[in-house]
Amino acid sequence: MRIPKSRAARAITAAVAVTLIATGCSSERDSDNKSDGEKDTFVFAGAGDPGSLDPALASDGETFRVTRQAFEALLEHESGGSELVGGLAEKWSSNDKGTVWTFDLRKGVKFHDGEAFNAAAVCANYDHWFNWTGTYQSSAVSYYWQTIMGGFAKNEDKETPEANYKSCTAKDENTAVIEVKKPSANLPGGFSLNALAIHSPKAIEAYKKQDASAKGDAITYPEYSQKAGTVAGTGPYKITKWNKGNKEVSLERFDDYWGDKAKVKNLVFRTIDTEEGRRQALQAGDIDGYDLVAPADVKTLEDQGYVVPTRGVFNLFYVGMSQQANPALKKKEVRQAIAHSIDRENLVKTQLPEGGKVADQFMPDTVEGYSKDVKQYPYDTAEAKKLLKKAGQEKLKVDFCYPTEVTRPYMPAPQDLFELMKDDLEKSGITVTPKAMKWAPDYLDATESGSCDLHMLGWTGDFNDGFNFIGTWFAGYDKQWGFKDKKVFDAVNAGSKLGDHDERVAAYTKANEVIMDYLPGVPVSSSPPAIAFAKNVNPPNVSPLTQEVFSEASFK
Amino acid sequence: MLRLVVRRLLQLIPTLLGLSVLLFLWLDRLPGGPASAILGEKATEAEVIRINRALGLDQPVYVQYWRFLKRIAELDLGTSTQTGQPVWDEFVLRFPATVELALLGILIAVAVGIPLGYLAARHRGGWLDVTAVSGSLVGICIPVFFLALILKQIFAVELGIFPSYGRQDTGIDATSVTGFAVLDGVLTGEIDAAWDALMHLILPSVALASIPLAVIVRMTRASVLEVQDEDYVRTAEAKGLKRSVVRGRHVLRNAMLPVVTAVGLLTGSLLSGAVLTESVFSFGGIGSFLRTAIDGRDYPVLVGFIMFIALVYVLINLLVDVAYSLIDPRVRVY
Amino acid sequence: MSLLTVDELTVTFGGRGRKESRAVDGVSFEVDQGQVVGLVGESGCGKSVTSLALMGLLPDKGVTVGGRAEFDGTDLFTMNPSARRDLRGSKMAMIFQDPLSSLNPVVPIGVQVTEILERHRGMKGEAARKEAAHLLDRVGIPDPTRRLKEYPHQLSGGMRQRALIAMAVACAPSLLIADEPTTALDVTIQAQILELLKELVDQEGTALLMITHDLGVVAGICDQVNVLYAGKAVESAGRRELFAHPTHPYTHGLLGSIPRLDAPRGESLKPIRGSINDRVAWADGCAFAPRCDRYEMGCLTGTPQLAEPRAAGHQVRCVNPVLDDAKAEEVPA
Amino acid sequence: MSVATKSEKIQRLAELTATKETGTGASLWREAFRRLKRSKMAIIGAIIISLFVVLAIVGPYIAPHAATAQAWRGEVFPNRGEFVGPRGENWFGLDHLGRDMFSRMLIGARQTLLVGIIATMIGLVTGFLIGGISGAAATLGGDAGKRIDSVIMRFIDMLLAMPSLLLAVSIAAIMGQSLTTVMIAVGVVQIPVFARLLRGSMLAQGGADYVLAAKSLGVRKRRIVVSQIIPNSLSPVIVQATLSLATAIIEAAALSYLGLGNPDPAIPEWGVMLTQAQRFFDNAPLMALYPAVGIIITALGFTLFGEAMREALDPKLRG
Repeated sequence: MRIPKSRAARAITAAVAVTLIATGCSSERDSDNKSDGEKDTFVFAGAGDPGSLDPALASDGETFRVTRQAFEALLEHESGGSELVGGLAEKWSSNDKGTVWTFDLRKGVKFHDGEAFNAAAVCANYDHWFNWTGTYQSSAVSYYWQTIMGGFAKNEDKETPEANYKSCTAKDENTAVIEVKKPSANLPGGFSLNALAIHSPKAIEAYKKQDASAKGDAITYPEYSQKAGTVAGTGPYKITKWNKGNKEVSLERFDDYWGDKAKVKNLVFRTIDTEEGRRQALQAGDIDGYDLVAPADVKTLEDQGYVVPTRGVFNLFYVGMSQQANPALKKKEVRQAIAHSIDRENLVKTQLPEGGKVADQFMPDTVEGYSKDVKQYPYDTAEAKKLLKKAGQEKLKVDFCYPTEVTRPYMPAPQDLFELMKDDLEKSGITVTPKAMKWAPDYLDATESGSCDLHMLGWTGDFNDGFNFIGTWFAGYDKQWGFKDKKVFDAVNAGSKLGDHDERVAAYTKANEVIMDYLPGVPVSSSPPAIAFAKNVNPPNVSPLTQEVFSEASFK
Repeated sequence: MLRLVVRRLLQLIPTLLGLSVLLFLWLDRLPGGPASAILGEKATEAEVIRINRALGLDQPVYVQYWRFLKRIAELDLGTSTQTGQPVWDEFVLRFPATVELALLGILIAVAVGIPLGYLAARHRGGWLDVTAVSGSLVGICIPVFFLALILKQIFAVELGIFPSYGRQDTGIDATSVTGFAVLDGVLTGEIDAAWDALMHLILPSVALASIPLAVIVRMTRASVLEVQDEDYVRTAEAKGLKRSVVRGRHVLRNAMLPVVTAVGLLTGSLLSGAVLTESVFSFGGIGSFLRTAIDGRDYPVLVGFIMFIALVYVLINLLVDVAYSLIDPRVRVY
Repeated sequence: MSLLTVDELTVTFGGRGRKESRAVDGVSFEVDQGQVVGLVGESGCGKSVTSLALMGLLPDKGVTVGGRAEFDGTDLFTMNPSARRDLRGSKMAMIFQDPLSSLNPVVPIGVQVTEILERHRGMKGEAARKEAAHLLDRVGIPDPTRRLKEYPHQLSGGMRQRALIAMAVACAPSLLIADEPTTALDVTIQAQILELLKELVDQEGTALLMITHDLGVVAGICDQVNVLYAGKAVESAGRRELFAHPTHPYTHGLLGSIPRLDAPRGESLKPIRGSINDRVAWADGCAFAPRCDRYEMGCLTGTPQLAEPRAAGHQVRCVNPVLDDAKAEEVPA
Repeated sequence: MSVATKSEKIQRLAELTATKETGTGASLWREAFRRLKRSKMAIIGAIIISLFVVLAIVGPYIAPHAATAQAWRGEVFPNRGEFVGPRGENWFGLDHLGRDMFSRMLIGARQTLLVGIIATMIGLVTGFLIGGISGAAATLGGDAGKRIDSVIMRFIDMLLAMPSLLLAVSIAAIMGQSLTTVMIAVGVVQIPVFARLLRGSMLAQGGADYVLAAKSLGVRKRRIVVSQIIPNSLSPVIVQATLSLATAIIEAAALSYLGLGNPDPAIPEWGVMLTQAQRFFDNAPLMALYPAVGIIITALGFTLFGEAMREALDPKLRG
């Protein structure tokens, strides 16, 4: 029973004219689905609608949050961690070069539609993706396939990357072998992506009948990805309904799940686009949990008795510099001065959610390849001034771009972070011109094309491989940074071609040291996006990769 | 009457065509494209180019417009770049939500505003008048989003009387017939669903109603004050008619004329308000969807939705004109 | 016994911080059954306010009505409001100046006529409609059944006034107050309307209180005439007496302002100087003094009282009345 | 009968008539001003407006601290929900970045007023031109003029059909974020309002007797429009301009809420402050209330004055 309600209802009876309706409703709502005891629906709020029920067509966290509950990949991350563990494959191995991957599949796994899981099913999926044509080849649709496996059997656009995928063979009922042409840092991590989760072969056949595109100049998602019913995976929940008008996806416990069955029968994901909206919904008792908690609310919610577990960190927030936009930044001293100017400690202490850390390289310390010996640039305004003077840039002027109306997992309140950094930079005598932009497309376009002197961005890792971080930025010339430095590029690429895990990690560690010596930008922090649950919830293990499995959640 | 309607409907065609040209010219001015909105910070330049090409956005604007006209001729509004779904489907999905919201908002504004304005005028200078007038002045001056936020904090979070967001509770398994949640509940006999949907509507529509309510109160008041002094009201009094007849037939009916026109014009501002309230209450209507469409450069949605809004706006005002001519014989067109 | 006795009627506007102004300042007159009494004066003299006060149509707030008005044996001003409402439209009715604005533009004529029948004569539906058509017919509106469905803007000016008259006489009132009923009409129509009124009064024995600024109207219809100036009666007499011997300089002036065909050529009109705004407060003297040719110092020593300097029943409020009959008017037939 | 001289008589009359009102020829505006002075609404409105204007002028000079000075940075922990409320040193407390709220409110007054005034000016001037052309064409341009008028009005109708806030959002999308953008976006939204108002008013005046008289006397059309019709059509436009100041301030706040506000922290504008502060509403409600109340009261001031002016100028509403 939620006490404030009835008390409030009584209190208001005297005053407000709407009470007649109001009290009637409040009692009804209380008795409805919120009474404890046999609470069998868990409602979790995200910040945006999912785009598709087929994770293979998605590239965003809101979609994966939903599909992850219903689909499983060959590999998974350990619950609450970033270590790779077996998923639908119990064991996996590769040849020395890292081009032939063998998976020993889990036995007795059933798809939601009753089909049996086996090696043929795995290959049906991989071949289906590889043979995509038409609109499916657009990177807006098949982003992750292209990132991990390159292009398709027949590329229709010359800009599409060359295929790295070679074949998938069902060696026997429970052994699948996937071959790629060249070793890649994205493997085996890529096998864990939900975008490459395994669907029922029957569903795959149904998918094939639907074209993604109806007309020539539009990307239309196929119907099966927009309506529950066709998609079928192996996860602990099956998707039963997507009510778009009400912004909710409903899932139901899959009773034939091979592992630990879901503890709560129904799972519902809803969309509440604002931070305050999600917080208020939790406080009003309308939802049982939500993601992307504003840092300011964490302590408050904790104090009010809500469950606010802290995630591990797996992202990186940085201040990027474009040497093309502002040639003054070509001088190392200037870049160093900027690094010394920013009081990163303060940002972490006052703005970022609990569990945040100051970053000293372009990789969080949870990723293999993190180096303990990188050059440090502590907050030191005097040093910054000195460096600027040395570079002859005492009157440095920079444009500093920042996005508005957006919260990213690594960057909860961009404008606040910006204003603090602006103040810091100005203390060192740097003149900062603020350039606020809408996140998409303005800001992303601007940072992408390197037209901001300084900007702030970040990255959330997809899996635990250093190249997924540093390779994203420093594997070659990128307009965002606008520099060419062979030493940096070589160091970063050194690891990616190595098949051996340990050698690769060593190469990444070295690369981090090279990068931080060159200092293309300032890594600022790694901080976990906060997640909150109602008071009566035993939350699932929270994951640094934000890959929570809600079958672990239950009510107290 | 019929001729008026037909003529006005015919006028719609050039208006909509003109609007679509304006829209295309405007969209052409918008910087960036949908690609980076789709891909986020993971986009690379090559991918952006590929997506723009796939969407035909590399073509000059007149080519795009020509394609648009051809599509329209086939009654195809295109596909949203945000959701990958046909614009028409998106519209059908979201339009009812906004209509419900706006209708209830206007209903509240009218149902409260007209009696309040009338009473204020009757008791001019009394406490009710002073309260109503000052209340309506303040009502206009509170930013809608702030009012919505405060309402939500008090009635949803602190008191828990109303739900804090969305259109329906998760526990409600409502059947969708028309897309209008309240109406659906009534149609299918799922009264609890209808009730639940209504509860979800109340806070956002109250917030939305604030400005129209204030306008209607003041307008009714001024209008009643004016009509009260009209000669024909004196005539009615001289006839010794019952007070209720004098007030109803002779005062209110005439006083309603300007109010009816105002209600028509208010629909435009209602949609603006809907952008804000829908966003505060995560209410899946066209207002908030359009806003994200602007941010995401979802050209087909922008063109399609705005044309529909214009259409609805014109139709509502036509309806108002018809209603007006029904109340006021002097403007009747025969 | 007279039907209506008005005794020292005063109407004061204002109060509550605003400057008070007295629109009617002690007016007394009587109307007998079947008699036609005129209240004459320029606009602003208080004649319309008098009629509204009698009907009880002055606003509730900001107006004080004093004195007594006895209608058919009951005091109008102490009556309870609902009884007075019953009286209005049935026993006493009123016709207004501007027929267009006095009719509700958005209600069909028929409804505006039937509503009074429903209210006072308990008629309903078809019967009421029939009676309404009959009434319209009686006031000379052709094709009455069609007119019932029409709206005021579809009727001509004269027709509208006829409709208003139809409403006023619907319940055969014993007193009809007509406030400038012809002012807004064309001259030809004016005569028709006057004729109609006269006819109704003659046939039904209804008393008529005719409020007008037009002495021509008075001459044509009234038995008894009261001339008002700045809220007070300045002269009161029978029609013949008044036109034969206008004694108050104001009445004299009014008559002198009317162009006459039989006046010698070259003789100019003698308009009254100034306007009703140029006045002295009655308490200080004669309000008309600033505009008066016969103004004397004596005019400014307190309120002049009504007297009968010429004939019994011919009351005049003047210190220096016109007593020579040099300019006596011919009595209209 | 007294034997007084003529001059005595006149003297006495003059004394007695002197007390009553004279001068019926007061102009509409003088008359309106007289009524304004009597209106409580107008007085309250005027007081609020003048206080606000004074604040806007002197605010930045008397503010104890700079708008951007994060002087108490270490004392505020937004990530822990720890804020600093009003205290001796900081009358209104600190904001989420350790800046003095009182100073920011003072400095923000000017920005808020500027946004309101400039936005309204943009709407007024443009709307005035469009409405003026349309009205002039319709009243005096004959058939061709009527056609021009109807084309312009269709265009205005289209603008009106588009929800104003979305129009503003899209303008902001085209122009990028800046204070100028906010002003233009809010101003553009007002254009159709002013255009329609002036046109309507001009049409009403166009049929007036004095215009017919001027026409029949052969006065040149341009002269009639400029020296007769427009001056006589102004009063509703001026009233609307006052009311629009309020709307502009509120709309600017709404734009901020949608993330399109002025981006420069050195220019604290109340709408932006409100938007930023409402994130912390649960922890530090005062932070949001100051700018919110500021906006509401200011808007109220303009609305009260505008409404009072409307009443004073409109003989029908008088009383």
